Amino acid sequence: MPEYLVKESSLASFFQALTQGRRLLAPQGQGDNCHLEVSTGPVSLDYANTHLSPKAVFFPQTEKLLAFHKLADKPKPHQYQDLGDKAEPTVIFGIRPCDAKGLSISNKVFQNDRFTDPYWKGKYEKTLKIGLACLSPSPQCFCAAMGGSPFGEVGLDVLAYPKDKGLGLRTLSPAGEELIESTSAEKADLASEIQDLAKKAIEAQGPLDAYQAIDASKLMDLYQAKHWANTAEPCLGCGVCTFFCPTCHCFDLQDEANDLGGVRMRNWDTCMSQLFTAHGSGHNPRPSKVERVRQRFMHKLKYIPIKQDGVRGCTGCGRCVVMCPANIDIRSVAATMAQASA
Amino acid sequence: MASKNIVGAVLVAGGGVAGMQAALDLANAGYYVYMVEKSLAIGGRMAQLDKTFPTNDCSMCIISPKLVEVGRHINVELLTLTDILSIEGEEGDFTVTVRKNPRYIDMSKCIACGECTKKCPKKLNNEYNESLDTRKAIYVQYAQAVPLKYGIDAKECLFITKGKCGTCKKLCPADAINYEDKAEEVTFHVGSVVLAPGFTPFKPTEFDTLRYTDVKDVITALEFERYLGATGPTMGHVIRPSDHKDPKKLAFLQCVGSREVNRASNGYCSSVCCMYAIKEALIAKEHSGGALDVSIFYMDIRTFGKDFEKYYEKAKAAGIKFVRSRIHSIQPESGGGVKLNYVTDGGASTVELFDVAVLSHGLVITPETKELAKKLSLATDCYNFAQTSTFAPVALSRPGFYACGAFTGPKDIPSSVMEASAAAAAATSKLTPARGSLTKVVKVPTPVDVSGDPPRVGVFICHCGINIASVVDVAKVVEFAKTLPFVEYASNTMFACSQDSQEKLVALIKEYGLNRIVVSACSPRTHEPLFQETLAAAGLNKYLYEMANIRNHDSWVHAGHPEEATRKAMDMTEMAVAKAVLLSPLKENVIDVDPTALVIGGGVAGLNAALTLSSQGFKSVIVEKDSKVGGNANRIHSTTKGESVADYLSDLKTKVQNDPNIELVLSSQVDKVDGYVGNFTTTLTTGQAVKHGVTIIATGAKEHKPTEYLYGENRRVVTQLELDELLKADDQNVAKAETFVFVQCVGSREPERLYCSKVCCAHTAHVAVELKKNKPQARIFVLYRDIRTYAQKEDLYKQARDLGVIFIRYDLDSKPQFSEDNKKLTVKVKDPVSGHHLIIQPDYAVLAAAIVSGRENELAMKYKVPLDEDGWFFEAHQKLRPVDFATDGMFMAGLAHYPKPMDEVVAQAQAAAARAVTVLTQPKMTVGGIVAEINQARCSGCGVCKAVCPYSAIDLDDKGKAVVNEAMCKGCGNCASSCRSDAPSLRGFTNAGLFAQIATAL
Amino acid sequence: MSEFEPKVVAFFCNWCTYGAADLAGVSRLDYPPNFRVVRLPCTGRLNPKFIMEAFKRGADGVWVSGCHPGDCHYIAGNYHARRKFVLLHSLLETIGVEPNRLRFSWISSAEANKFQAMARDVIESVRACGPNLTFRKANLQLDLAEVA
Amino acid sequence: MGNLETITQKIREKAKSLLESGQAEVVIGYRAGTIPLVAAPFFARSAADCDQLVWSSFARLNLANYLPNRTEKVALVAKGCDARSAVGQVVENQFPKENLYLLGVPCSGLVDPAQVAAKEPRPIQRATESDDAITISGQGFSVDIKKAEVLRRNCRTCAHRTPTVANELTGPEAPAAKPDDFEDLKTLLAKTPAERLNHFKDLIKDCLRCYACRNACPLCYCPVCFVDETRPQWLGKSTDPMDTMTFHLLRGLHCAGRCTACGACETACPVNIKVREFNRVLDKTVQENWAYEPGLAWEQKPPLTVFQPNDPADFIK
Repeated sequence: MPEYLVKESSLASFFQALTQGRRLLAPQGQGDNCHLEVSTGPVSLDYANTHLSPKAVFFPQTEKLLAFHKLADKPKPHQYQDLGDKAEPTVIFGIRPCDAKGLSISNKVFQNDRFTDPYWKGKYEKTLKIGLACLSPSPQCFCAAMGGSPFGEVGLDVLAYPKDKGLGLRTLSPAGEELIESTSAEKADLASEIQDLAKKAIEAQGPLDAYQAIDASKLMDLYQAKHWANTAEPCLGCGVCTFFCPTCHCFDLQDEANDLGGVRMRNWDTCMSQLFTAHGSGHNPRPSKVERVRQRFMHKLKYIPIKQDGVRGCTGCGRCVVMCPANIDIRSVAATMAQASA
Repeated sequence: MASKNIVGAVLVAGGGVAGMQAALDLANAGYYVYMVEKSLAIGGRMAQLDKTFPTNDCSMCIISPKLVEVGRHINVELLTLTDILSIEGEEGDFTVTVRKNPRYIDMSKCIACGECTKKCPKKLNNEYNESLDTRKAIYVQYAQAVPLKYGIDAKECLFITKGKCGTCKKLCPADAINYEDKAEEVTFHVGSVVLAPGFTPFKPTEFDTLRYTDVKDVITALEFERYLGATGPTMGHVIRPSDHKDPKKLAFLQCVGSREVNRASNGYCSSVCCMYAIKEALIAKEHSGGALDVSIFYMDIRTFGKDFEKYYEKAKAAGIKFVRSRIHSIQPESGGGVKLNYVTDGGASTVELFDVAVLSHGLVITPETKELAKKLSLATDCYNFAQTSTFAPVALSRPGFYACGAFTGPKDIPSSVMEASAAAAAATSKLTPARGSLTKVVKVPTPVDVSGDPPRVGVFICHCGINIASVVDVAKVVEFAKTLPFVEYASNTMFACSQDSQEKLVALIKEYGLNRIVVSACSPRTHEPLFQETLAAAGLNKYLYEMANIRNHDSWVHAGHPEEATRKAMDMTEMAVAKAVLLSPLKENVIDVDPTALVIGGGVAGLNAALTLSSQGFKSVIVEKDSKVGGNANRIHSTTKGESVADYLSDLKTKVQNDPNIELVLSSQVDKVDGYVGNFTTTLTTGQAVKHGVTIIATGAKEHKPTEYLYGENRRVVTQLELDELLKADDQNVAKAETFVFVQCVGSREPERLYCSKVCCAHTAHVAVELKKNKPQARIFVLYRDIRTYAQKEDLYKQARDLGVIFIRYDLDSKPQFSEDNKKLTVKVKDPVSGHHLIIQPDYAVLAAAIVSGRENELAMKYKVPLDEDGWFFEAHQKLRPVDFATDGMFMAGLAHYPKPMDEVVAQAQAAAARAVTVLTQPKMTVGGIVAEINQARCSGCGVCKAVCPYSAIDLDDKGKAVVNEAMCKGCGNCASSCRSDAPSLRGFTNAGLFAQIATAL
Repeated sequence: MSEFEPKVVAFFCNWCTYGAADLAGVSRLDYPPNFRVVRLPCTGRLNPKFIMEAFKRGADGVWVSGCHPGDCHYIAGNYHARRKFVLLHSLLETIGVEPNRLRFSWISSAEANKFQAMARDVIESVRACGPNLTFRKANLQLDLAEVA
Repeated sequence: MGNLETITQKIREKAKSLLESGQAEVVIGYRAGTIPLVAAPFFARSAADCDQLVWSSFARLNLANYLPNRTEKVALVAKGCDARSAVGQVVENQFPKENLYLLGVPCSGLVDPAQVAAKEPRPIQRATESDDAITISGQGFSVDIKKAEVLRRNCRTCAHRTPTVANELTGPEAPAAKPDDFEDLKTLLAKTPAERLNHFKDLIKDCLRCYACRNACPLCYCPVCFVDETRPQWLGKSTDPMDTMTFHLLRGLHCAGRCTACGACETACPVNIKVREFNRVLDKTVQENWAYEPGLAWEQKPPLTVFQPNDPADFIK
């Protein structure tokens, strides 16, 4: 796909063009306070990553699915109304490649040959995703080690990177191509620059061999390893890791009703909670945090790769590393797993 | 006896608090009770009180559960408006003839709606409010009366007297009025008789100098009590009667009609007036926001009971003035109020104006009671109080007759209640073979198991005649109820509580397979038990019932807003249905009761408790830490009535030793305690394990070792008990002694021991009298702070003074000074009358040393019962449960509870036994119902539930998780609301049920 | 009716305030019909979350009433309850729930007049607060028109 | 050697000797974090483990949180608030006193990363500390910040920095801070109810209902938290603001009279909510009404397990 250039002087018209017929979401704010928000114009490129991953755009923490009423005097009592598919055309600018990859992993959960989630699908397919490559990684970043790249292209329609106070762009899909063509961006040959920048950015991240070892290990060896009790010991079971993870996608269905009717909604759930697996009988197959912590790391590093042709469920965004109150660092855990199964 | 017929029933005459307690204890111990009450309703004087001292409990609040219990007890037959005509026969089988006077109301029909009274044209003095307001000729005695049935005052009713009017009959929606009602004579048999006729307040009409009859602003204390009462004539607002303005200054005049031989012939002290005056003063002051100026004019402040002295101090701290002066006369002031002349402590003559003078009138026996005593040939004293002995304080002179309450002397509520239980025990000591022979048992079918079935709710909306239906659109509520989830059946009914409605309810339950019942009618407080019985009769678990109070809480109070009232009735019904749907059948489990008592302490209290239990046929084990029984009584010479304690004690010991029902374990103490009511196992330090169903703590108290007045330094200084021991031993030095100084309150009523030891004044007066009698020339001085010879013991005080004993008052800040010079003891005390110092050189100085508790912390912890700050065991309720602990199956008697003279010790011991019998008499106990349970999966073992449980019903098990002992739980739900993770839930009031009610309320 | 009619949830203990309400009925003491009573054995049974639930469901006010301190049928239930109320009261007041929306009283079973006065006062002061729009859960927004 | 190193040294030595003597089977302390400004909980069971133990101004979690349900003999590296929480847990039967060794650390207050970030927004690659200051560095910068300027707010008003109950202290007592005067709450109370409600609604608007505050709290050891109740499930699970508010209010109530102001809740919050605002309202109430501070002695009775007949409650009519 071709590359384009947006000069500093045309940034405003570039973003203006993006908002034509759709809403633009872009990162606003700094540090911990950086969020995807509706935007109209030139956006700051000076951020490490958004506080929450962009999954919330497609999979909100609380999402109403359907409503019903129980008023006998209304026509068609007790019928329900689908509340899905209210998505509006959207373009997101500034998704980091790790998060874009995360979205593509979740996308395979919500849309596959067995099942399509209409709530996800509607939003996902009406959204164009413009990534922003990372020139200098943060201390918690390790996307390359997870098979990605600061210039990764998976899950994106367009990849952008800061260039001379303007933007360098590479379109990655026909929709992306069409979008960029509708802007003032000019075609340019940036392939080698992108290659150089990507190489530098990858080198800035420490190498981590543990993942290959995990890939190579047998599932049951990893599962039955002795270290899990120690690994889980500091865990508070809060589930912050899952809330911030760009690939965690578990949810809980809830009905809320009053005397007029009710709604069914889904809310983010977390495998770190004991309630997540509690059965109605009282039995819980993951009774303690040891099983739950194992589940999370095994899911990210073994189960998803098995299901998604070797693609790891962790994209190396590093949010859990920063957010975990007990500093349970997935990189250290991976090292322990690799060591234990070796 | 064996050959004779023994009747398993007892007559209780008088429906006041004492009579009620006696009736309940008797009925719960397996005897059928005929309760005869001459008025329309039970409740007696206590029902008239606003608050009770020293806790300021709301009197009605604490008495009304008792009223309801008596009213509903299957083995208490309530005979109201009834007079006793004759009692023939002897103990074991008396024939009682009574006259039931007409009520003119069919009690089975009256629903107490009050329609009749609204239009009754007669306005009459309302006796309940001491005639300060009016009632009608058809009336209830008071709003919470039991039985809650109207009655017609035949002397005043226009229809009955003149054949005119008849309005009430026209208005009564239940057709309950019967002008043709006639008196009838009824005869029945009982084994014994308990008399609890109570007292009447002294009417100060004959005291012309106090101007009660002609000056409006002179009122009696009971009148003042009614002014304070929320249900009183001014709804709790204190007024100056002459102009209904807020009074600013109030005077209480103590001892009106008490301690008064000149004008009233009432030489005794009425025992309660000091306390009720302080109470009324405090409450009135509180009502006024503290602005009210209150003075209490007194001779001696007699705050001798448990926590009374603290109450007195609290009153002083609150600014109530106490003036030691007996007011002779009251003068009215023009423009309202009164003028009092009095002499202060310093001797100055003073005039002071007050808005209201309250006469603290004494307690007297009514002429009717006097007549009854005469008719029954019962010995009475010169004040018409029934005569008893110290060692049999509730037995009257004629076998088979027992008494409790003010009949044997003026006394407060807890003493009356104690005596009531004691009388229940004494009155049945000879009836044991007939126990259970006449009592009825409710037989109900085994409930159908509906657990797991989908709810099928039946809803019944009551018209209550026109009481509900005239305001609420009942048909609309019924139609609405039919739309509610799980409602299978809904209908209206004219009177849900009527017999035919109840029968219909049973039929409908079966016909529609209903498994939850909702009745929208009146208050569950009065009617829930009735409907629950009906459910049980229909084979439904009685807890599958919920009530909506659409009468008291709706139609009666929103008469002007029928639409809103109907909406509210619908909401209330919906709330009840929502809760009912979530109700579960509650199991009541049966536990075995070990019919044995453990009595801890072998003093007079413990021995009496065990003997009383034995007379009732129950075994007990007495554990005594000493090597001999008798306790403090071993040291006492004679009682204030002059009876020899040594003789009594040796008789008592013999009885105990020969009693096959009593096992005595000496030189032993409690080591370890397990179990709960019905099933205790106590291991003694001897290693013996005792299985018992109840525990009576009678660990006594000790005489304080004085640390002042040269005690222990000079041999002439002895304590009261030491003097008794010398007297017992006929000590020659004492016999030779010429001069005695008695010092009262040694260690009592001091800041570190802020209570009165209760027995010392009377004992001192008694000993002084004895010494004087033996040696009239002896010089005896009693140095005192307030003389507290309460009740008839006042006679001893008078007798001592008549014999020349000199009483000199001292204050805490000018205590007598003791000095020693050449082995000569010198006592210096200031005479407050003359202001001079008196120097006495006594042969003996006798210190009335305080009675101090044993501070049985360990024992208390083992049985999980509380001690108060002075170390006395803390009863379940200071007024109404004076021998019970809050923890079931635990009782107390004697000095362990509080200092008291021997007659009260014996009474309390008998009372403890009576209370114990109510447990022991049931071979099995039913527990459960509305009690808490713990979901242990949710329990963290933090112990908050255990800490907040008022009944010690929660413990942590060996896994550290909470468990509820159903036998001890009373269903308050404190645990359920205190637990952070909702491990406990209160059956019948579950979170789910309450959340459902909240949701449907909105 | 155009005027705002407050909805108040009342929690009464069985032994005192529920009894006072009964007595108010017997005495025909009228008061506004705006509250609905949840009967509890004791104020000690009142879990603070019941009060939260009432507000959450849109109650304009909550009224809690039980026995006077010292009068508890269960010895100490209201003493323990009182401590919980102190906490809840201060918390809700501080976070901005109008003090008049959450009322507490001790009313003995004999105080029908106090009950009436309090009932009137509670309703009138909640009325003065206006509808509870801020301390409640938003309506479910069922889009009922769409459904129908 | 600075005070911090001395304490670290002392902790390591003591930890080793406790493990060796069998007085403790595990020493719960802190290790250096894998990212800057963090010290992580660490469980030392061998002498080698002990060398990883550190003391730092980043030790923000409350280690008493790890006591409940533990059957081993524990030596707990405890700053003032941790020690108080541990005492509270013993009082509440969550851990047997005989299994607990409190290795008390006189604490001089901990550093709040949010305040550091406010002073230095650039990505921080490394942080080191001396007794008084921290040094943070990143791409092309290195900055010293005085600790006193970036202490957590609860640390600034900590009256019990030195454990009041401990088997042993690692050093001399740390000077106590001036206790919380709740001035801000008093100011807040002067505002209208609507303003106050908005203030608190705004405070929690970002709440994700992740309950990290709860999970980091040593008081929150309930087997089932009220938010997870299902029979009935009365609290909605969505991000509805009132449900969220209810969570925070009840969490506050449940901690009332038990909270030692350790701040672990705020440390754990991933969206930087000052959740202690709710606790502080109740801290103030508890102190004013019942003059109670938790965790100062083994014999203390939490204020909701006891009462006084004359407890103040003027608002009850």
